[in-house]
Amino acid sequence: MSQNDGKNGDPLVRVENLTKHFSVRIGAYGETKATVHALDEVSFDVQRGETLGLVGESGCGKSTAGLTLLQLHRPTSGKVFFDDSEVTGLSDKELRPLRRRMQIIFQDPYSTLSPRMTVGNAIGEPLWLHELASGQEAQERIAKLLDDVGLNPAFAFRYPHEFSGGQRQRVCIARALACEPEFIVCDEPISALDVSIQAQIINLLQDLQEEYHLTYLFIAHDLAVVRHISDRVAVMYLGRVVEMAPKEKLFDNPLHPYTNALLLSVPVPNPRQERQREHTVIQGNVPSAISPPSGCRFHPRCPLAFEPCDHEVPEWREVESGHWVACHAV
Amino acid sequence: MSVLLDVQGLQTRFRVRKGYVYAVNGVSFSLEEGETLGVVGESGCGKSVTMLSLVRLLPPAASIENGQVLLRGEDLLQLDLRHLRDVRGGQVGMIFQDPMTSLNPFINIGTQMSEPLIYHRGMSKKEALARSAELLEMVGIPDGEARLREYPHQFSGGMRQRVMIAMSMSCEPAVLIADEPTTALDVTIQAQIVELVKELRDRSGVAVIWITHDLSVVAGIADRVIVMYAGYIVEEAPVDALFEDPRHPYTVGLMGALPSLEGETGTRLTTIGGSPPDLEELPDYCPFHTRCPYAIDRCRTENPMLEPVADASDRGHRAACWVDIREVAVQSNGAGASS
Amino acid sequence: MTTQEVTAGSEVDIVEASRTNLWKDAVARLVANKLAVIGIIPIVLLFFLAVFGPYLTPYDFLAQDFTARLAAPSSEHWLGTDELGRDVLSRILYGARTAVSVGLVSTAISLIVGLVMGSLAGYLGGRVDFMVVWLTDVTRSMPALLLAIVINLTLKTPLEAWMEEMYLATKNGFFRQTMWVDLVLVFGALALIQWPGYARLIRGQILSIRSRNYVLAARALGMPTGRILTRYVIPNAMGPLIVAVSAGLGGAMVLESAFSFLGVGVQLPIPSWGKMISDGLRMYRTHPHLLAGPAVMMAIITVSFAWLGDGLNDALNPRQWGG
Amino acid sequence: MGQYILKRIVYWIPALILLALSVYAMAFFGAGDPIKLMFLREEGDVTYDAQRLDAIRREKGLDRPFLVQFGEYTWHLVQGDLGMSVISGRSVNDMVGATAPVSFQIGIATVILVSIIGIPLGILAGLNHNNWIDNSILGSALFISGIPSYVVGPMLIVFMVLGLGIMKTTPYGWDGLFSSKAILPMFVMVFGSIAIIIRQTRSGVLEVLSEDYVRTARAKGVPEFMVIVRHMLRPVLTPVVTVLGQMLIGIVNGAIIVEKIFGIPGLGRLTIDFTYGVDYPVIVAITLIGALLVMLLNLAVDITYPLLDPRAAQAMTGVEE
Repeated sequence: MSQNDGKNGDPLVRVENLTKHFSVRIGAYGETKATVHALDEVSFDVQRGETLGLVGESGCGKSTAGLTLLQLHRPTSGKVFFDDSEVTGLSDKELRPLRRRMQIIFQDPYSTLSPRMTVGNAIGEPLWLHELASGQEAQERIAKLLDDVGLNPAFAFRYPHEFSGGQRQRVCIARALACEPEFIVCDEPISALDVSIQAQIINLLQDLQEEYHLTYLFIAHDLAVVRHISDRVAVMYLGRVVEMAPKEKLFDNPLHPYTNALLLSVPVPNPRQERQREHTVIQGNVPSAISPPSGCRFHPRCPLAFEPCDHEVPEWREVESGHWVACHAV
Repeated sequence: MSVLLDVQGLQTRFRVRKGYVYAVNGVSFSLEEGETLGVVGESGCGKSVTMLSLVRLLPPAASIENGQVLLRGEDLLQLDLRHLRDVRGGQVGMIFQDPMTSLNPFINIGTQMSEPLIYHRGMSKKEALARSAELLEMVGIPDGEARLREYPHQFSGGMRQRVMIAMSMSCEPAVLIADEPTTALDVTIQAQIVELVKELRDRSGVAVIWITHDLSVVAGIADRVIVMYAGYIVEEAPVDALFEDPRHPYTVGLMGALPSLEGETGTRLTTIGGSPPDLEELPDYCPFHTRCPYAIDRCRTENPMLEPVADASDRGHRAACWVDIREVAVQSNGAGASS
Repeated sequence: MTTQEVTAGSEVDIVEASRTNLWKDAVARLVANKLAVIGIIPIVLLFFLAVFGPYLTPYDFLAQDFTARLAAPSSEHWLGTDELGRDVLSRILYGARTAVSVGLVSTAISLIVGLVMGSLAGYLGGRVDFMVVWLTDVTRSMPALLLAIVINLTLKTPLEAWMEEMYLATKNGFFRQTMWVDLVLVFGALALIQWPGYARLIRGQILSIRSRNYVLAARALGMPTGRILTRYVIPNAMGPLIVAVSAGLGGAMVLESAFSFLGVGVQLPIPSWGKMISDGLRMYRTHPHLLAGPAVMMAIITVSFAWLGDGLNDALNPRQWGG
Repeated sequence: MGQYILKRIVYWIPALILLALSVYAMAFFGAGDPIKLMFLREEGDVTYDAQRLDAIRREKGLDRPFLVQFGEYTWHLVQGDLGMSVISGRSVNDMVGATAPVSFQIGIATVILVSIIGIPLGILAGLNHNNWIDNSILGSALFISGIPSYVVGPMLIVFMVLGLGIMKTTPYGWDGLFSSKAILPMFVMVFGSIAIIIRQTRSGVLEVLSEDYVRTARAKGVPEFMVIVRHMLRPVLTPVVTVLGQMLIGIVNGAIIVEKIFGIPGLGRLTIDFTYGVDYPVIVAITLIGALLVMLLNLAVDITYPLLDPRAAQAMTGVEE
């Protein structure tokens, strides 16, 4: 794994001011038109070979970030570069060769596999699609991929409903790997799984990263998992990235008050420590993404909020090498 | 302290297409007055079914086959439905996992909150509403009176769980059963809810059964912890003893599988291979043996009972395992007997 | 890389016996449903009779026997004869042919139209979708029988006149058979009544399947729309479509007979059960056998379709899949 | 809300116009020449006289282009004038006015009966899921839904007259809704529509029974009767509203058949009586009334449904990209 601190390195993926708004209708008769600010002016990069963790609470736009990055949602504005070439604005057809190189693993392994397709066919689709292998060779590739993700190659002829959640997630990983991708967006790949299965999948992802030199954008809400698997971590709140740093810096020295609050909220699996810990929980709820607060979006819940916070959007700046933050109080 | 709730040999199974699934298999435990008991296990381990069995709130496919549930000496499993209703919501309050679906979307909060007060306390609708408004303020929802007229969808997830808590605590129950109350919530909201329940518990002295799949949450709130696997209690211990000196391989595995917010990060997580079983018959083997790195021959032929562990620091520390895992050199992870 | 450690035990939880595919599962569920199985028998019989029935009876459905008019059921005429001395059983068997052929043809037409319109709406969205939905709403707000009456009333005369003209011009015997006009009108009315149902079903299936994660995953793989349609949408939409087609087939037969009952369906000499029922009703006091035969037959077939449809719905209900 | 209603009306009005246009066009171009029919009604000389025909045609304005005539028809329609019957020469308004009340009575009585019988049966079946009560209710509903009314009606007559001998004469005609003659037709009508309501209610109950909030109500110690009445009834009945449109279409269809079988002088009977002629003003009028009814009901369902579900007020719909 690369030990890049994120600056002037070798970015595989670069996201510049990525914005995604959805228009919705609200009300019994859909009478009110509104805009959901799912993603606003988000910028980050993912270095070749690293894992960038993207954390935040539900509705903060982290999954939208992943899908928009991959052009599965078309961005409202902003740019995405993959391997130094811009992918935003490309047609579906132009994207096709790039899709092979960037893949995604979804949260819910139950809905990500067609119930009418055998596991082998599901994994074989990308081989056929990108003309990577055919015939006997394809069968061998499928067997190898199943073996890679820790499944018996004989399972290729079975249907998804015969598998447990963890096994389905392995199949999804195998399908993503079949493309021989360089970059994988892992969109909460373990959230739907039990604790003991989570650890299996985390280890598998790490092993595969090493073997195939993969680059991950790892989206999750579980801070401990993100800390375990990531090299660098970005924290999102209501459609904006508020802090990004190498994980040691972020977890040992969080600068943004939201990051700090998030860390304090996570329970620790140690009863003695829990009893001694201060329990200052942040109050209130995440506001709606339809009418996000002005200025810094965290200011209504922020213990440090002061004069400029409610009207001035804090600048996204690098306070020390590789440590980015958007806060007036820092 | 005296025993408030005593569960003996509880057994619950589900009828499925091909036969039965054994969800709870002879579970025995007790809860003392004012105590908080954490119940931990993965999905399908029987933890929720156990707690729903206590007040017989099971889905139609489930049936309680055996056991006793003594609440202050009275067996809830023998009680007729009318008296059981007095227990539900009166002596036993419950909160559930998903606050989005646990409140009726068609009825306003005031009506829903006043129900237990009307049925258990004999209050008039007006009195019940006034009390409900107070209760809302107590759980941190300001302007309670106005909000009583609102419907559940007008509340956020965390707020709805607060409403559930206020409602379940309204008749000052002796036991509060919390079935994964924070699983559907974000981590900052989870922290708020945990703090709220702790505060209410300390103020009212209610005994709490807190069901969760998250060991970390239990560490912060429970006095004693039960670990369940495949419908069995595999380990039971005071919270400190459990975390410092776990004796069942499954508990050990669960702890190893948790990534941590502190310490080294370069390490690999230890894992438990495979996935938990659905028992289609009562096993004459340890249900964990296929995933257990310590398994010996006996595990395949005899199902261990929950027994006090050897030289425990606490007398209440029990585990169901044939092996004293401290004496066995830890083999390579998970490559146990199953290969 | 050692994947062995993470997989230890993972093979244990797939029991060999669970090796099934979803279609086999559905068939097993269907066979387990007693009513559905009972329902299949008369339907299979009906199709059999539609093909071979006319060859099985000793009488031509048109053969008139004036010596045996309005005869009660006997060993010679099991279900008796009508006022022209025609064997009722033969006519019922031939009526099966009318019911089945009208059902099959009209279902095929409406299915094709519905598939095309529904796919266009579901896939193109926007204005096309709005127009198709609107059209289906308009059509569906017309009560079926009124629609059939209007069509029959207004189009029958000109079509017959056209046939007559064609006959005079070509001297082709085909154009003398005015029953084709009836058939075309009935097919047309049924197709018009039934296509919106299929269109809405297909549209709904496409919209719902398109939002599933497995389609998103396929798009992430760079799969072209056409292949997504054939590999993901169609196979997953088959279950509800089979249920709908079975219901539609039964519904078409019921409607065809209703048209005949009201006198806007297939006219004599082709026997239709609906027409036989309405004729039977006129003389039920003196000759109840004329009513009983076709009415009982109709009841058996329609109830069978209801049972089979219900069984299919249970067997193919997507809510029971997975998990 | 006003805006929404306007939108729905704008949605349905072109539908009505399209229907009127296509039915009128079919009649205009298809129904053959109505002049001869009119001519036959003219007094005196009945010999075929092209000049007189043209004169009548001109006089009636039937020589004008299609669209002009359609426009005029629509204009009259908007003013509430349905035109004149070609065959009888009577005003269609009178004919409809004489028959419509009978059909409406039957229709409304059917909806009421079906609801007060079907909904409790559906609830009963749902609450007794998979035991004999459920099986027999659902089984009967399935059976009933299978048999078409043109089979039920005649069989019922045979049964009453020949089988039981309760009735001396064939039930035929109409003495009002509350007369004994209405019993059999109403039975057939209810028979034809009740299965939909039973099944919808039953599946609603099954769905709601597995809802978490029903468990919550029980966990609070709410008596079972109140759980059903307060916590289950509304969520079960709300979606039933949506099958009303479907039911109404069934009722209109059923009424046509029932009115024919039992000789009831309603709109359906009017339709059938004029089927063999080319009396298109009558047919166009009845068709439009039938469609208008269904569309109005759909409009009403569209508008009221969101009012019944408190969640709808904040529902977010139509996420567009």
